[in-house]
Amino acid sequence: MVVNNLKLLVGGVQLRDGVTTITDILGKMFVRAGLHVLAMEKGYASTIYGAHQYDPVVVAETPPLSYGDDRTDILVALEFDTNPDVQPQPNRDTLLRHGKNLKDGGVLLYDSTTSLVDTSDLEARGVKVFPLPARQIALRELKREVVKNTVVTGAFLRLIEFDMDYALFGQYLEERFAKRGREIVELNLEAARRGRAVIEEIMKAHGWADVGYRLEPRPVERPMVLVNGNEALSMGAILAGCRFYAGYPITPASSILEFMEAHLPRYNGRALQGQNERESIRAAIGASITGVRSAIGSSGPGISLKVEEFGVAGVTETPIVIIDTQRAGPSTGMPTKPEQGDLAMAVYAGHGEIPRIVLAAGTVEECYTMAFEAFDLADKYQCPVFLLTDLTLADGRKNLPEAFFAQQRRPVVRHGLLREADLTGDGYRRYAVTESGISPRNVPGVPGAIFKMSGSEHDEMGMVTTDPPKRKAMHEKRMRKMQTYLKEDVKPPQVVGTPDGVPLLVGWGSTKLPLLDAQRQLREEGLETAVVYFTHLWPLPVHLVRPLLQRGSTVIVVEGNYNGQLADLIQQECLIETRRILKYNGRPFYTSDITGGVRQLLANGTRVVRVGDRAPTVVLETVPEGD
Amino acid sequence: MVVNNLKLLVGGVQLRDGVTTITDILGKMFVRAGLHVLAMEKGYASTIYGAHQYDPVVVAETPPLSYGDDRTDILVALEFDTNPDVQPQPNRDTLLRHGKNLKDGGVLLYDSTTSLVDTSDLEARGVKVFPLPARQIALRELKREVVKNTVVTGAFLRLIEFDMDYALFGQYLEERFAKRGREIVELNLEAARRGRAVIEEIMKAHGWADVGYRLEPRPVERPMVLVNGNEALSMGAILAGCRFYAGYPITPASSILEFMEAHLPRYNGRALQGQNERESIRAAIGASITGVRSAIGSSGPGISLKVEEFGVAGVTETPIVIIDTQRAGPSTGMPTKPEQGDLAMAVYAGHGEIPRIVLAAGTVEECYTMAFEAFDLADKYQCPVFLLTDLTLADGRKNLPEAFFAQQRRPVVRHGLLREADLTGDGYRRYAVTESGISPRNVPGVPGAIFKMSGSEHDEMGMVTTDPPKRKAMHEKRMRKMQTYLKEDVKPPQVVGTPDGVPLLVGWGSTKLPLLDAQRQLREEGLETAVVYFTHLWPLPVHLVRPLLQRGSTVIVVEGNYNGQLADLIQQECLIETRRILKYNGRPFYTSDITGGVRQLLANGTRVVRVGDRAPTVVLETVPEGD
Amino acid sequence: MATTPAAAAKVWEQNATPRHRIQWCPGCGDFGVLAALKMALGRLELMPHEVLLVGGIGCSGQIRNYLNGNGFHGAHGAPLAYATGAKMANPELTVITLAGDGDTLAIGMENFVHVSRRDPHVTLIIMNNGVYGLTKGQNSPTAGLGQTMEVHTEETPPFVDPLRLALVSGASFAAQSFSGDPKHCAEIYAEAIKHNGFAVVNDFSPCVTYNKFNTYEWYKEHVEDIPAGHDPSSKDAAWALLDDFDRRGRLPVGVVYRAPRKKKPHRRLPIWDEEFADVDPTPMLQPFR
Amino acid sequence: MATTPAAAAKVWEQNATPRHRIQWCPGCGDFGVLAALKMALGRLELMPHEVLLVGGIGCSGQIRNYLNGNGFHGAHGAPLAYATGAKMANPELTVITLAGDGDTLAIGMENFVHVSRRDPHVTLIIMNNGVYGLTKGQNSPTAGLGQTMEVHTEETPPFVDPLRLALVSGASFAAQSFSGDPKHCAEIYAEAIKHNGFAVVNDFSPCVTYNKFNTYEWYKEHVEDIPAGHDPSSKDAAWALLDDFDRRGRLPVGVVYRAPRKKKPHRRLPIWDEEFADVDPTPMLQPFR
Ligand SMILES: Cc1ncc(C[n+]2csc(CCOP(=O)(O)OP(=O)(O)O)c2C)c(N)n1
Ligand SMILES: Cc1ncc(C[n+]2csc(CCOP(=O)(O)OP(=O)(O)O)c2C)c(N)n1
Ligand code: SF4
Ligand code: SF4
Ligand SMILES: [Mg+2]
Ligand SMILES: [Mg+2]
Repeated sequence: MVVNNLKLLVGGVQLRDGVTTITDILGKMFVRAGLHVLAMEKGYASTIYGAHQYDPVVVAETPPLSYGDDRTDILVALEFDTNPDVQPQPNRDTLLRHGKNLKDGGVLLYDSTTSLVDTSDLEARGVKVFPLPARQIALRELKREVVKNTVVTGAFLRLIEFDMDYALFGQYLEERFAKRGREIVELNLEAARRGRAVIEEIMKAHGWADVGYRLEPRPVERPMVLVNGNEALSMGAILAGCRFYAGYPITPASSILEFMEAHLPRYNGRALQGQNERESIRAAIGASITGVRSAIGSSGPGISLKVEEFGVAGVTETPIVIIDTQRAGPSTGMPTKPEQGDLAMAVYAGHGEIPRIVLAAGTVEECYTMAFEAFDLADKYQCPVFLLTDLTLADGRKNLPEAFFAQQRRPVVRHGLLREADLTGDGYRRYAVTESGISPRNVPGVPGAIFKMSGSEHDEMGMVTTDPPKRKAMHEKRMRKMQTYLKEDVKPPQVVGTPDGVPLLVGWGSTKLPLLDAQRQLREEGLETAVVYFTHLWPLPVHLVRPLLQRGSTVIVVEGNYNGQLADLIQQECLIETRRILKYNGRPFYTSDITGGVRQLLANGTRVVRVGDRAPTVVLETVPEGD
Repeated sequence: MVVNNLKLLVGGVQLRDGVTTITDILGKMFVRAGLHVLAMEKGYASTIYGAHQYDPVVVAETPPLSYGDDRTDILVALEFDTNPDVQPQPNRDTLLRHGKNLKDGGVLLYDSTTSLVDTSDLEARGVKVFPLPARQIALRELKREVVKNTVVTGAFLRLIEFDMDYALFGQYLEERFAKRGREIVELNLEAARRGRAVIEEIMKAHGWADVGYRLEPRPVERPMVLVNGNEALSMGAILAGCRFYAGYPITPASSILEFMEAHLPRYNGRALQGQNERESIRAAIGASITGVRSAIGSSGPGISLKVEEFGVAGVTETPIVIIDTQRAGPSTGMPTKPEQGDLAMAVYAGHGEIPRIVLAAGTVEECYTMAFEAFDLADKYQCPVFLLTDLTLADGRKNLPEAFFAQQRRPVVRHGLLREADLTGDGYRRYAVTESGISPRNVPGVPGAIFKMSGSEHDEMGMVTTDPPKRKAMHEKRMRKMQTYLKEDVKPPQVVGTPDGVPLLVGWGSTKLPLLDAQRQLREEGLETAVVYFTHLWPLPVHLVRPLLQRGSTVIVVEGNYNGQLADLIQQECLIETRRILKYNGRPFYTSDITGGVRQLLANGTRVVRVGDRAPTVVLETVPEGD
Repeated sequence: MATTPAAAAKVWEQNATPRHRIQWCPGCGDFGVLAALKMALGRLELMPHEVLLVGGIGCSGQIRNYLNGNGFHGAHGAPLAYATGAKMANPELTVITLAGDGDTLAIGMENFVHVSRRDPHVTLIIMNNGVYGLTKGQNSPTAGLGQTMEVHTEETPPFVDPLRLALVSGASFAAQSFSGDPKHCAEIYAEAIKHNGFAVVNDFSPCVTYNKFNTYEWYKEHVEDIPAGHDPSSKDAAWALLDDFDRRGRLPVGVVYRAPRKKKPHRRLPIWDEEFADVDPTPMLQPFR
Repeated sequence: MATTPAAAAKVWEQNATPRHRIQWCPGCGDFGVLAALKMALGRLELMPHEVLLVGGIGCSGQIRNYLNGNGFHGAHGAPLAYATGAKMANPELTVITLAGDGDTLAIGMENFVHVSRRDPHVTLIIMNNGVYGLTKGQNSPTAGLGQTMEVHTEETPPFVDPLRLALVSGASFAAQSFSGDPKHCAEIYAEAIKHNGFAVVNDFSPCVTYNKFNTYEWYKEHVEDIPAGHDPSSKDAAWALLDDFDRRGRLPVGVVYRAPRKKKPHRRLPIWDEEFADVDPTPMLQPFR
C-alpha cells in the first residue's frame, strides 16, 4: 500500500469530457487535506474540441520535485466512445497514449458507457481495471449528463479511500453550487455515491481489499492555495504596483490577461485586450510614459511582433515589463506545448543595441517573487525588463502556503519618479548624462517641467541629434545602466550542492525541478553533481558566473531548445566550453532525460545530447491538431 | 603639385543647394576620364530641407582604399548665406564643420553671394581661398538661379585644371539637356565659363600659377560606371532572377525599391511599395510560394517589424532574401547615419529557432556578387537569407569596370523546383525528411500534386502535428540544412596577409576598405597584421574560422556597433577571446580609428577600444535634425 | 479545369486529408462554410492544383486542411497579404483566403483595408463568429453585433461592420452569407471567386461554444435575403441597402456590391530557368555610364 | 490652466526649443498647422505641462518639437496607440497626436481603425500631404486625391478618405481643415481638443517639395466651408454632406461630425507610493483556497 504518493493522469476528449474540471476539484480537495500537489504537464491541443487532453497530477506528503517522468499510477480515462481514426481496440486516446506508461500494478478507471475495452495486456501487468459506465449512470439514472464527471470523481475517491465522508467534497459542492440550489448539491453527492458503488462492486467481485494507493489527510499547519504560474505572476504584478496591463490573447499568456481584467479594476488599474500585438505594447508604453507601472504579456509569435517597441522603450527610456510565457516555436509552432526557445530573442531582438534586463522564473513561486523584481528593475533602469516563463509554468499548478505570498511581498517604492517639489529651476533634462546611466524621470502632468521623449537619438533635452560626440555619450549612458545593474541588482545563479570538481548541471526556467530531481537521482546512483540555476540571464554577471563555472569538472547546460541558448550565452560571455542536453519535442524535461543525458555525456566525449525521441509514445498515425 | 589624388568635399544646405548634383556631375566626368572615384561618406540629415549636407569624394589614379580620414584637400561650400543659429563668423555650416579638416595648403571655394567670410585662420595655414559669388552670377548675370551650381562647377574644374575644353562637361550637358533645347546647354556652358573667369582673376590677383592639385585624364582601357551599393545590389538581384521585390520606404533602403520599380517591370517582374513593413514581406512570401525569386529590403526599424515573418518563412520553408541596409539604431536612431548594429538581430531575431543564412557585403562589388549568392542560397535551402549591407555601402559610390558586371554574373538555375514531370505518383511530400534537410519543392499551379504549407509544426505532408517524435524529426530536418550549407556552400573569411603570429584585424561589412587601408598604414609603420574579413556570418563555419583565428597573435574585431556583435559570435562559436575596436557615433570607420585603436590595444591590456569621440568636430551647440 | 462537372464536384467533395478528424466543435458554423466551399469549387470546375487556400489562424483557419487544394498558413492576421503577393506573382491561380473575424479584423485590420484598396483578384471569406474561438472565446472586433451599448469605455469598443469597412476601403465586391444555409453560401462564394477583384464575403458562422448571443437561432431571426431588385453595381444602392437593413435591425444576405474595376492585365512572373534566358542588363547599366 | 488668457497664449507662442531651426521646406503646409495649434492651445488656456503631444514619424511628426508641451515620439505608425494608453492611464492629460498621412493611414492603419472604435479622448491631427515627405515623396495612401484612375493595378491603389474611414470605424468627431488658413484651423482644432472622445482632423497640409498636384492653389480651388446649417450631430447628415461635396468635386472644411458618446468615467491610475498603501490581496487569493 502506497500512502500519499501517487501520480494520477486524467485524460479525455477536449472540451467535451471536462478533464480539468476533475483535476481542479481533486487538486483543491487534496490541498485542503494538507497534501502537496504538483501538476505541471497539463496536456491540451490547440483546437477547442475533440483532441485528446490530459492532466497528470503528482500528489505527495512533502512538496514533490519530480513530475514522475511518464510513469503513471492511476489512469482515469474519460472518453466514453471510440476514436474513429483508429480501428484496433483498445481505441480510446487516453488508453492508447498513456496506457503503456501505467505502472505494473497500477490502476485504470475508464468510462465504459459505449463498450468494454480489452485491457487484458494491462491486467497481465497487474493493473487493476475499473470499467465505470459513468456517462450512462449520469444520463439514464440521474438524467443529467453533466454529472458524469462527478460519478467519476466519486469512483476515484473510493479508489484512493479519500474523503470517504465527503466532508471536503461536500464543502466544495456547497461553495460551488449552493447559490444555485440545494438540489444540485444533492444530485452531485448522489452521483459520487453511484460511482463509489460501482467501484465497490468491482472490488468485491475481484476480491480486492484496496487498489494499493491511498491518500490520507494531514494536519493542516498553514493554509495552502493551489495556483498556476500565471496566477502567481499576475498576483505578484498587481501587488508590485502594475496598474496597466495589455495583451492580445495568445496561448499560454491569455490567462494573465483574464486575471488582470478580472482584478485590476478593483485596484484602480486597467487591463486592455489589444486589437493586435502592437497595440497592446504601444498602449502599455503610453501608460508607462504617464508613470504607471505597465506590463504586457504574450508568447513567442506575439513577442516577435512587438520587437520594434523594445527599441522604442529602450531609447525613450520608458519602463516596461515584458512577460513571455514561452511556447514551442518557431512561427505558430506548437501553441500548447512548452519550450525555452525565446531566450536569444529576449537578449538580442531588435536592430541596434539597447539596455535590457532578462529574468526567468523557474517555479510557480518565482513567478510571484520575480514579478516584484521585474517591476522594480524596470522602474529603476527605465528600460524593458523581460520576465520569461514558459507553458509548463504558466499552466502548471502547485500548492503554496498563503503565508508565502505575504512574506514575499515587497512594498511599492517608485525610485526616481520626480514630484513637483523635485523640479526646481529651469534645467530639467529628461536624459541627463549620469554616471549610473540613470536619468531623473518626470512624467507629463507634473507641473514644473515639460520634456520631450524620443526614439530618435537625442541630446539631454530629448531633442533629436546626430552630433557624433553627443550620440556617443547618450548611447553609452543608456548602455551604462547595464553596468550599474550588474553592480547593484543582479543576482548570481542559485547553486545547489558543492560545485567543486563535479559536473555542473546548469539550467534556467522550468527545468529547475527536473534538474533538482535529477541531481537527487544521480546522487542515489553515486554521482555527485551541483545544480547551477540562472534566474538573471542578461546581462550575464560574468564576474560571478565565470569563477563559479570554473569550479566544476564540466559544464552541462540543460535546456528546452535546439541550440542551447543559455549555453551559447555562457560561451560568448565566459569563454567556457559547455556541453548540452537539449529537448525540443514539445514536452517538458523528465528526470530521466537529464540523468540519461548526463550519463551519456560523461561516458563519451559527446558535446550535445538531444533527448526526447521517445516520450510520450504516440500510436496514432497522425495526431489531429490545430494551430 | 599633387596629380590625380585628392579628396574633395562639397557641402551646403540640403535640398536647396544641390550638393549631390555637383558631385554627380563631377563623379561621372572623372570616371569617363579614366580616374577612380570613391565616395562613401555621403552626409545628409533625416529632414528634407535646411540641414547641412556634405559629400566627400576621393579621386585617384588607382582604385583608392582609403576614405582619406577626415582630411580634405578641396572644400566647396555652397551656402550663400549665414546660419541663423550661430553668431560668430565664419558661420556657414560647411566651413564651420569641415574647415578645420582642410589640409594645410588646401583649397577653399565658397559662395560669397551674401558676404565675404573671414578665412584668415585658414589662409594662415596656407589654404588658398576662392570666394565666388555664384548665386549672384546666376541670378543677376544669367537670370537663372538654377545654374548657380554650374558656376561652381566651372570654377572647380578650373581649380583642378580638368576638362578645360569642356569636352566631357559639354557631353554631359548634351546628354542631360539636349532634349530640352540648345539654349539650356549653352546657358550652362556660359555659367561654367563665368565661374572659371572668377577663379582666374583671383589666381592672377594672388599670383598663383596653380592650386597645388590637378586631375589629368587617363587612357580609358575598360569603360567604367559609377554606382552605389544599392544600385549594384539591385542589378545583381534582377540578374539573379529576382522578379518580385517589396519594400516600405525607409532610409537607406528606399533607393532599392525605386530601382526595382523602375526596372523590374521591364524584366516581367513586379515591385510593390508595401503599405507597411509587414505587408511588404508578406506579399513577398506570397510571391515566393508561387516559385518566384522574391526579396524585401528595409533597414533596422523595418526589419524589427518583420521579425515574425522570418519564422514563417523558416517553418513553411519559403525562400526569401532579406536585404537590411543597416543604419544607426536602435529605434528610429539616426536614420541617415551608418552602423553595423543588426547582425545579432539577423542571427537571432524571432522566437524559437529556424535555419537561416546571414551574409554581409563589404564593398560595392560584393553588393552585386553576393546578391547572386543570396538568391541561390535561398532557393537551395528554402529559408530566409539575410543580405546585410549598411548605409555607407547603400549610398557609397565607386567606379567599376562594366566588364565586372558581365564577368560576375551567374545564370539563373532553379535548383530543386519540381516540374510537372517530376511529380510522378501520389506520394509528393512537401516536407519530406531528408538527409540534407532539403525537401523537394513544388509550387501551386503545377499539375500533379497539391500540398499544404504551414507555419505550425507539421508532418511531411504539411499537416499540423504535435507528436513529439515527428516534431523532433521535422525540427531537426529544418535545422540540418545549416549543416549542409556549412558543408557545401559556406565561404571562409577572406584573409589578406599571413595570419601566423601577427595581430588579426577581423571585420565584416563596410569596414573592409578601412581595414585594408589600416593594414597598409600599419605595415608602413612597421607592424605586420593580417586582415580576416567575413562575408558569410551565420551559421559561422567554426571548422574554418577557429583554426584560422588561432594562427594569429591576437584577434582584434573591428565593428561599427556597441557590443561587438561579430566578436560575440566568434567567442560563442569558437571559444576564442576577442578584443574589439568599436565605433557607433554615426560615422564610418576611418583608417586612423583602426590604426590608433590597434596601437592602443597592443600597448596595454585593454580588451575594448571605443573610438569616435572626436571626429568630425561639430561646433554647433545643437545640430538641427529630424527623424 | 476538371474533365467533367461531376468529376470536378467529386474531387472537391473528398476530404483533403481523410486521416484527419475535423477538429471543430459539433455544430460549429465552419462546417457549413466547408460544405459550401466544396459545392462552390466543384461548381466552378476548378482543379485542386489550381487553387491556393490561404488560411488564417483560428478555428476557422483550419478549414484549409479539410479542403482540397494547395494550402498556405503563416502568421496570424497575415493571410490577405500573402494572398495578394501570390496572386500578383501568379494570376493563373485561384486564390482564396479563409480566416476568422479576429484574424481579419483585429490583428489583420491593416491588411483588410489596404488589400481592399489594392483589389487583387482574391476571395476572402470571413468566418465571422464574434469571438476568438481558438483562444477560448474572447471578444473579437465583431463582438456585440445586435446589442446596443449604453456606456462606452476604451476597453470594450463597439463592433466593426466588415462590409461597410470594405466598401469605404474600396473593395469591389462585398457580400454576406450565413453558414447555416450552405447552399446559399455556395452560390455567393462562387460569385465571389469569379469576381475579378477583391471579393469580401462576411459569413456569419456561429461559434456554438463561446458565442451564446449570436446563435443559429438568433441569425435565423435576423438574416434576410437581399431583395431581387437590388442593383449591386451601384455603390449608392449598396449603402442604401445597408442603411435600410440596419434601420430594420436585419442582416442582409447575398451580394451587396459588385463593381469590377478596369484592371491592368498581368502575366505569371518568370520562375523557370528558360524564362531567364535572354535578360539584357544594358538598360540598367546605361544610366551609370 | 494658465493664469490669464494672454499668459496662456504667450506660453504657446514661444518656440518650444528656440535653439532649433525649424526643419521644414519654406512654404511647407506644416507651418500653418503649427501656427494654428499655438492659437488653439492658447485659446484653450492649457498649460504646457498638461499637454502630451505624441508625434508620428515624418516631416509632420517633427512638429512635436516646435511646440510647447511634453512630447513623445516612438515608432512609425504607432502614435495613436501610445496616445490611447497614455490617456487611459491619465485622463487629466490633454493628449494630441500629430502625424502624417503615411504614418496614420499606411503603416498606422491598424491603429486608426481600432482607436476610432475605442474612442479615447485623444485628438488626432493628420497632416495630410499625399506623400511620404520625409522619405522623399513616395505616394502615401491619400495620394491621388482629385485624380481619377482609369486602369487599376495592385501596385497603385486608389486613395483613402480618412473621414469616411473614421466615420465607418466609429470616431465620434471628424473634421477637415486646410493649413493654408491657420485661423480657421485653430477653431477646428480647439473644437477637436475639447471633444470628449476620439477627434480626427484631416488637415490638408501641402508638401511643396514633392506633391506637385495637390498644391496650395489646388486646395484653394477645392476647399469649401461646411454650410452653417449642417448638423454635425447627425451621422446621416455627415454622410450626406460628404456625398454632396464628393459629387461636386469639393473638399468640405469644418466639423463634419460630432456626437460624443456616453463615457464611463475613469480616474488617473495610481503611480505614487502612497497610492499603493492599502492594497489587500485577499480578493485575488480567495478563489485559490
Ligand atoms: C501573433 C499571434 N497572436 C495571437 C495568437 C493567438 N491566436 C490564435 S487564433 C486567435 C484568434 C482567433 O480568432 P478568429 O480569427 O476570429 O478565429 P476563430 O477561432 O474565431 O475562428 C488568436 C488571438 C497567434 N496565433 N498569433
Ligand atoms: C518602421 C519604419 N518604416 C519606415 C520608416 C521610414 N519613414 C520615415 S517617415 C515615413 C513616411 C512619412 O510620411 P508621412 O507620415 O505622410 O509624413 P510626412 O513626411 O509626409 O509629413 C517613412 C516611411 C520608418 N521611420 N520606420
Ligand atoms: S470554439 Fe467555436 S469557432 Fe471554434 S470550433 Fe468550436 S464552435 Fe467552432
Ligand atoms: S518635404 Fe514636403 S512635407 Fe516635408 S518639409 Fe518639405 S514641404 Fe513639408
Ligand atoms: Mg472568430
Ligand atoms: Mg505625408
